[in-house]
Amino acid sequence: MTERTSLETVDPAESGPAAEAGPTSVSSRLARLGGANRRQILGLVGVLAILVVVGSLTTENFLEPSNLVLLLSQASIIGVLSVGMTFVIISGGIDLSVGAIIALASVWATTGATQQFGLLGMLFTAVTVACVCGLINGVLIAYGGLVSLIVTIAGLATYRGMATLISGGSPQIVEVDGFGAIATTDVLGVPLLVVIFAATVVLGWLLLNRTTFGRHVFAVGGNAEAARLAGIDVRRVRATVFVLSGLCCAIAAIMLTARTATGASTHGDLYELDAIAAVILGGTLLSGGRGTLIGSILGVVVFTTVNNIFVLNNLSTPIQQIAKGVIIVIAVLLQRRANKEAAG
Amino acid sequence: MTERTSLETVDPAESGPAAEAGPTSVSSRLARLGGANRRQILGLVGVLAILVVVGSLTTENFLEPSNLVLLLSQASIIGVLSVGMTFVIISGGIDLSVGAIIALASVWATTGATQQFGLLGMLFTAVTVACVCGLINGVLIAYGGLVSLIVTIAGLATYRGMATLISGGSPQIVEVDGFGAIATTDVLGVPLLVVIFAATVVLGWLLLNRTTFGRHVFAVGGNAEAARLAGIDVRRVRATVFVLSGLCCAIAAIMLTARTATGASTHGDLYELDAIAAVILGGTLLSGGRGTLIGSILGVVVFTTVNNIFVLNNLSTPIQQIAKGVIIVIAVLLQRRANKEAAG
Amino acid sequence: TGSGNDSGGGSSQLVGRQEGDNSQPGKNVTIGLSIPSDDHGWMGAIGENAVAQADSFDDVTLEATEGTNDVNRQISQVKTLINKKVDVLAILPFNGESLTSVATQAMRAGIPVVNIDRVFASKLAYRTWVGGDNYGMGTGAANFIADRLDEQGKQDPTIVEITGIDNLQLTRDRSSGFSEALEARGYAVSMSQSAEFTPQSGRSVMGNVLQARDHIDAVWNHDDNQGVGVLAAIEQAGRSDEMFMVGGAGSKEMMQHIKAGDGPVAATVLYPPTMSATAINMARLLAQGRDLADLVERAVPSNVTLHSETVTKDNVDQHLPTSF
Amino acid sequence: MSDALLRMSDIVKTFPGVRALDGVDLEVRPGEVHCLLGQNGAGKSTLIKVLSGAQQPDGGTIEWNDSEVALRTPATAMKLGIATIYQELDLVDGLSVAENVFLGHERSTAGFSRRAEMLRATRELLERLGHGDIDPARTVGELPVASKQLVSMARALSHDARLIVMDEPSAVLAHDEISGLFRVIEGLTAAGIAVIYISHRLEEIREVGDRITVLKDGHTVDRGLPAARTSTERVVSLMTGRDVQSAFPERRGEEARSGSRELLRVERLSRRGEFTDVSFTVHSGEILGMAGLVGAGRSEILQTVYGARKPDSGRVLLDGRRLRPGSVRSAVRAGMGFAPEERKSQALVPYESIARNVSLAALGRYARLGWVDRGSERAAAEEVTRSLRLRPSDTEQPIRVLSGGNQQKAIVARWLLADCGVLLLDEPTRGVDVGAKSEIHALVRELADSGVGVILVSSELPEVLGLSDRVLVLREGRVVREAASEAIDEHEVLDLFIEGSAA
Ligand SMILES: Nc1ncnc2c1ncn2[C@@H]1O[C@H](COP(=O)(O)OP(=O)(O)OP(=O)(O)O)[C@@H](O)[C@H]1O
Ligand SMILES: Nc1ncnc2c1ncn2[C@@H]1O[C@H](COP(=O)(O)OP(=O)(O)OP(=O)(O)O)[C@@H](O)[C@H]1O
Ligand SMILES: O[C@@H]1[C@@H](O)[C@H](O)OC[C@H]1O
Ligand SMILES: [Mg+2]
Ligand SMILES: [Mg+2]
Repeated sequence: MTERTSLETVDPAESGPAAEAGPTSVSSRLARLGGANRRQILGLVGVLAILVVVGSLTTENFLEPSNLVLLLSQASIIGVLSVGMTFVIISGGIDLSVGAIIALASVWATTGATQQFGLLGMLFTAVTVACVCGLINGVLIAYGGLVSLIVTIAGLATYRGMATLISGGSPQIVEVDGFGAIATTDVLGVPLLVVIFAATVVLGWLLLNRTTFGRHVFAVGGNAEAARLAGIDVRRVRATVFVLSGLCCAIAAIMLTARTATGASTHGDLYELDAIAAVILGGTLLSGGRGTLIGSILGVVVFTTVNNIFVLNNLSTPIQQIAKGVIIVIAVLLQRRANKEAAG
Repeated sequence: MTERTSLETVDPAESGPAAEAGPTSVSSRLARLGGANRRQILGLVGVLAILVVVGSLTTENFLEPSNLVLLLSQASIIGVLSVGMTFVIISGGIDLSVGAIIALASVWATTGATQQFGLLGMLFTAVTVACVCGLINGVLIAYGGLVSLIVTIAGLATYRGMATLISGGSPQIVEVDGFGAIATTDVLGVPLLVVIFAATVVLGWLLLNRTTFGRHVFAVGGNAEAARLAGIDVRRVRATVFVLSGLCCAIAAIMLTARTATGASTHGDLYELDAIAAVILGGTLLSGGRGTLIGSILGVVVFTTVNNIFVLNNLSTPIQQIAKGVIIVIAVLLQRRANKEAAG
Repeated sequence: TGSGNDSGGGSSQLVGRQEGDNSQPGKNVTIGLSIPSDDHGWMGAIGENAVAQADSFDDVTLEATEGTNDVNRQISQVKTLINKKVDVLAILPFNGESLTSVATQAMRAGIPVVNIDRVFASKLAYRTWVGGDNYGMGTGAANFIADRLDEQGKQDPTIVEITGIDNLQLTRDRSSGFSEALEARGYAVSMSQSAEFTPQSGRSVMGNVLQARDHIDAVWNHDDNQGVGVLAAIEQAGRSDEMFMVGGAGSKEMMQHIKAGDGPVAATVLYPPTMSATAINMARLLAQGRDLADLVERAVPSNVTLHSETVTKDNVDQHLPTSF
Repeated sequence: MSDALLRMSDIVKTFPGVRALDGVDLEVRPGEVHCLLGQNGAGKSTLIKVLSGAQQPDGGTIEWNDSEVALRTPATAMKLGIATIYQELDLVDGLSVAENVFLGHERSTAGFSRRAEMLRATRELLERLGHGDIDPARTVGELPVASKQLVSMARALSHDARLIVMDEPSAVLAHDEISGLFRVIEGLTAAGIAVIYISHRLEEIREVGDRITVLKDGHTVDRGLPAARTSTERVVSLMTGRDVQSAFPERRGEEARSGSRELLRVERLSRRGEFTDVSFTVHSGEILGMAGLVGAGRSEILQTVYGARKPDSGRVLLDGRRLRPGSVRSAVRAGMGFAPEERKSQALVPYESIARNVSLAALGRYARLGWVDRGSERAAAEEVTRSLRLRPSDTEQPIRVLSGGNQQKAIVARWLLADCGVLLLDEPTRGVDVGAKSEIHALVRELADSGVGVILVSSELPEVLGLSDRVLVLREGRVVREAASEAIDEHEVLDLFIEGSAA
């Protein structure tokens, strides 16, 4: 079927409930749900392959192991965030506060007082602070019935403001030795950061795809009323995904703090946009109910690779920005085309 | 009805299609949509009233006409943006590129070459550049079938990159006298900026509520498949709202350029978040199909008033940020409560 | 110290060294450069001056990376440059503390680091530092303002400070220099609000400040980029005659206003973006194993703090050429 | 044969993995009511989507007034005079009734809507349909399904149509409204307008239809059959390829039931404006039917019993223990299940597969410590969908591509899996074909026989009376009669309804 019916031009991914509402409208394209996801992912793998070719043609260093390891280490922070963000978006919400939570967790974990408790104290603080922030978001959204976008924009302001207040504006240096090791240790030649990233992805994937909780996240995002009438505690699911997102922020904050050896109120600035962009590029619907974790991770890797190639090629900043925008559009167009051909 | 049934605890505004899809699930709360809109707006007016009381108690100058005029002038730029954003979000999309479009339009309109053509040349350039950016977004989304979030994130990078490239990073000073007058002229005691803002709102309101195009925007956002089956050219509607958003960026760019007497690649930075937050605070559903322009404008005024009160009180930036976050949450909680009481 | 690559000066004769030696081509070296986003006039000038300076040497190849305000990304860039085995690094970190560990790694790997402007947290992280005198900017501005106010004989004047990005160390240095020097002269800051180095933020913050204060005598604005907006706010409020304004950093725009004397801008305190060119010079010498011919202790010094001059109508012509 | 208004020949339409239409012929004459019959998934809706320009066929020709046409978009079809009422009511919830009626063909001057005129015209159309009571300015999202159906109808009438296609319009209507619908259809055909009518209720076909075309598995198996003279058995065997006996499954004897345990007790349940002082009990092994007109409040009662709404007063006891009012979780934990009436908004999770939709409420049974055993989950889902003859049988398909009737079966299947003690079924056979309907009937009876207590709400009186053991008749939110099903007949129930509307 090479002809394109007008049905297919109404993009289901585009406008949330609108397109959603018509179950028949996109069905021709999505013959099989699993298949559609697989194609989305294949499309991204294709884009990545093209990037790798471009990278290795235009620069000498691209395929060197040291560069690939660097690329993954850089991807790992946004990567971890995007795991939590995938849960949030599939459940039908959005979390704009992740960058700010990172800032607050990193600052709180690196105050003089905290550092006295050593490595464990710092880790514990980061996790507690970030999870509490996530919990506050989640409770306001799920039990207060507020819109997640507004709540997390408010969170963004509050948490970053608190980070600035606590740190007095200046970055706090990590003095605890063991902490810095997080960024420098290798496990069988792979940086610990990358190992943490991989572990987060695996755990997240299992949680999303193999547990009842994961199913409930999909159901709540796909049709909250149906989920409620099926006996699912919709509010608890909604609150939990934000706590999960907070937990991912904690991990990301620990990684970033270790990598920079500082806690700073500017840490994580605009990471929310990077994470959301990666998740959506990975094929998760902004309106909830559908998505894959693997897609999100590929999204992160694509974005990081683009950056890496730019740096290796020594492009000027504005040109890089322009090229990045154009590459994103080309990537989604390619992905869409792959999708359609496979379907036809 | 002060008691809250569990039906009502599933927030329809929260999770896109899910809750949306259930017409009965929300009907108990939204006895009449018109009424619900009115209550949403009343809630915001209440919040505004509280802010005014706080403002006049904590500072001397708050209620002075000159301050109110200032407040409106400050609101006017995000205000104009939020008009276009309201169309985009009601249609089921989102536009993250508005800030970048402002930057590009302001820079392009203030290059040495453009300024040689005088006031009209500059205005023409700003409008053309911004509308073309909007058109590119719109065509990729509507005809390319791409997700608006991704396309406009790509646009954000590209347009701001171009702005930096053209301006070389430094602000370009406006030398054309007539241009600066846009920011200083008063019309019957009201600043021209505020008049432009008001005119944009009135025209936008008419377009949204009194024309067939406006109805089609609601239909496309509410149920794209139904709109298509009713013979509406869904893609044209989708493309058009982004051009409208571009046009609003043009107006905002002209206002900002006049107000700062410069074109700069940093202009409009993060305005997209302000505009989106105002629109959502105003009661428009992020998932499309429902919303009011008046709500968006009130949202903008609430945000601007909060800022104004902070600065009048000489609060430090982090305290401002924290307070802003807390106030936003209180505002939506109040609004929700008003909504519920009126409904009961 | 200057930004030119001719290092003329009488003192070199003292030890009988040949003049201008360092301008002669030496061994080919690669300099890696990493700076924040050039979305700011001053930062843009930093990038341009570095590139121009590197271009002027036949023996220098410049590897400049994407400007970024994300420390994680900047760390990756520096690591990429280390991987590429550049001979020397010139780094203006988004914040010094966060880039300290990667700079230390570079030093350990034998790559000397020239730190520009925002200073690293550890001396182990750089071979030499080139930057401006932020505290000195504050005192310069304060002294100029105090002189004027003394002249005018103002009692209890309203002095406003519009700072730059709140959480930078340099902002705090500028502020403390300002308030301490003012205090020493018997004045005090009446109101301080922070903007974000952008014209837009300057416009909106100053708009509100003008509203909060019925009368303002003097304004010190930390950054000339945002100053464009601060100035627009004053002019559009029709209050140009009420106050005078001192800028910061030294943009062409502000210097032209000083020269023309057409508004409130009376002075600006320098923070020269040519420091990146100086840094390139140092980096080249370090990589080539050369030294500074016109110093008695010839080794490249570990710290170069540029003087923050106060540019007024009297000396503006002298500074206009190096403005940005 | 130039007496044909529409002739569709050899229409083919494939979806990935499914050949929905595989050479379908259909011929419609002006002024006739042409019935399109077929089992769930036979291709009826797909055919009319091709006819309305909503989907493009892969092959075949369409002739309109003897000239071949290409229906590229819905607008093209509308311009020719083909108006369609879709099975999945495609209305925009956020817009008003009038805005929906005129959506896409607004009356306007220079782009500005003439709103008063459209409100007036909508009121006239609704009056013509006998429903002047629906306010044209009201938002469609607040209307009950039946009223939405009428809005769709009004929209079809608002076009100057020569052919009106109705895809299961009666599925959501109650008795009196169906006769209203038939009066409208008669008016249309009298004016020379043709109607394509789709329904699974064969008695309606006989009442309103002129000719019949039967589809099976995407083929036309017979066409042009006279509606009045073709026997029901013949139609059914054409549709299903087998004989289906439409008798309801046998009840257990009165004595067997009387000994059984009381499971559910509802006491003086009230919700302002909806229902008052509703009390009843359900015993183990019993099917309790609820009869009532649309608006009688049956759905609301079920939802309140289930905890999806909070009562103003009264209580619900399950196994003697009081349920927390307004808590679905409390009801579910106590072993209650509920299949709601609006499948699309209240039951389907559209992007999820059939299997995952079916197992949603019972997921805990296939999980240990939150870890899902996907093998046993899928096996169970497959078994129950097979026993309901759900098509397609591949349960990994997303549920949104199923035909309407098959989606309904999947939702019933969800609660069959959940192993509940008390099952509330709201219109479980809406839109389900004759064959599957009797299968659902049999399953419900089997469940009851295994000890489950069932409450059945259905707008089809014969179903309520035939399947349940005991019947509650409701009128305007009150129980007006309770009786053993054997002790009451259709006439009596209808009289009870009418008494109410007369009062
Ligand atoms: N968009 C689609 N994508 C894939 N398969 C589809 C799509 N639409 C319909 N089908 C399949 O085509 C077949 C015919 O469906 P259709 O909706 O036409 O049946 P129907 O006769 O209207 O049934 P019902 O009486 O249940 O409404 C079904 O097997 C259905 O699953
Ligand atoms: N045409 C109408 N306009 C407005 N409200 C209506 C209308 N018809 C019914 N209602 C309201 O809807 C509620 C019940 O409708 P509903 O259709 O759910 O009743 P029901 O007895 O469950 O019938 P069914 O089982 O056919 O759905 C009542 O509270 C009634 O006030
Ligand atoms: O002087 C400035 C410089 O120190 C800082 O790094 O960037 C902004 C400028 O104002
Ligand atoms: Mg059908
Ligand atoms: Mg009902």
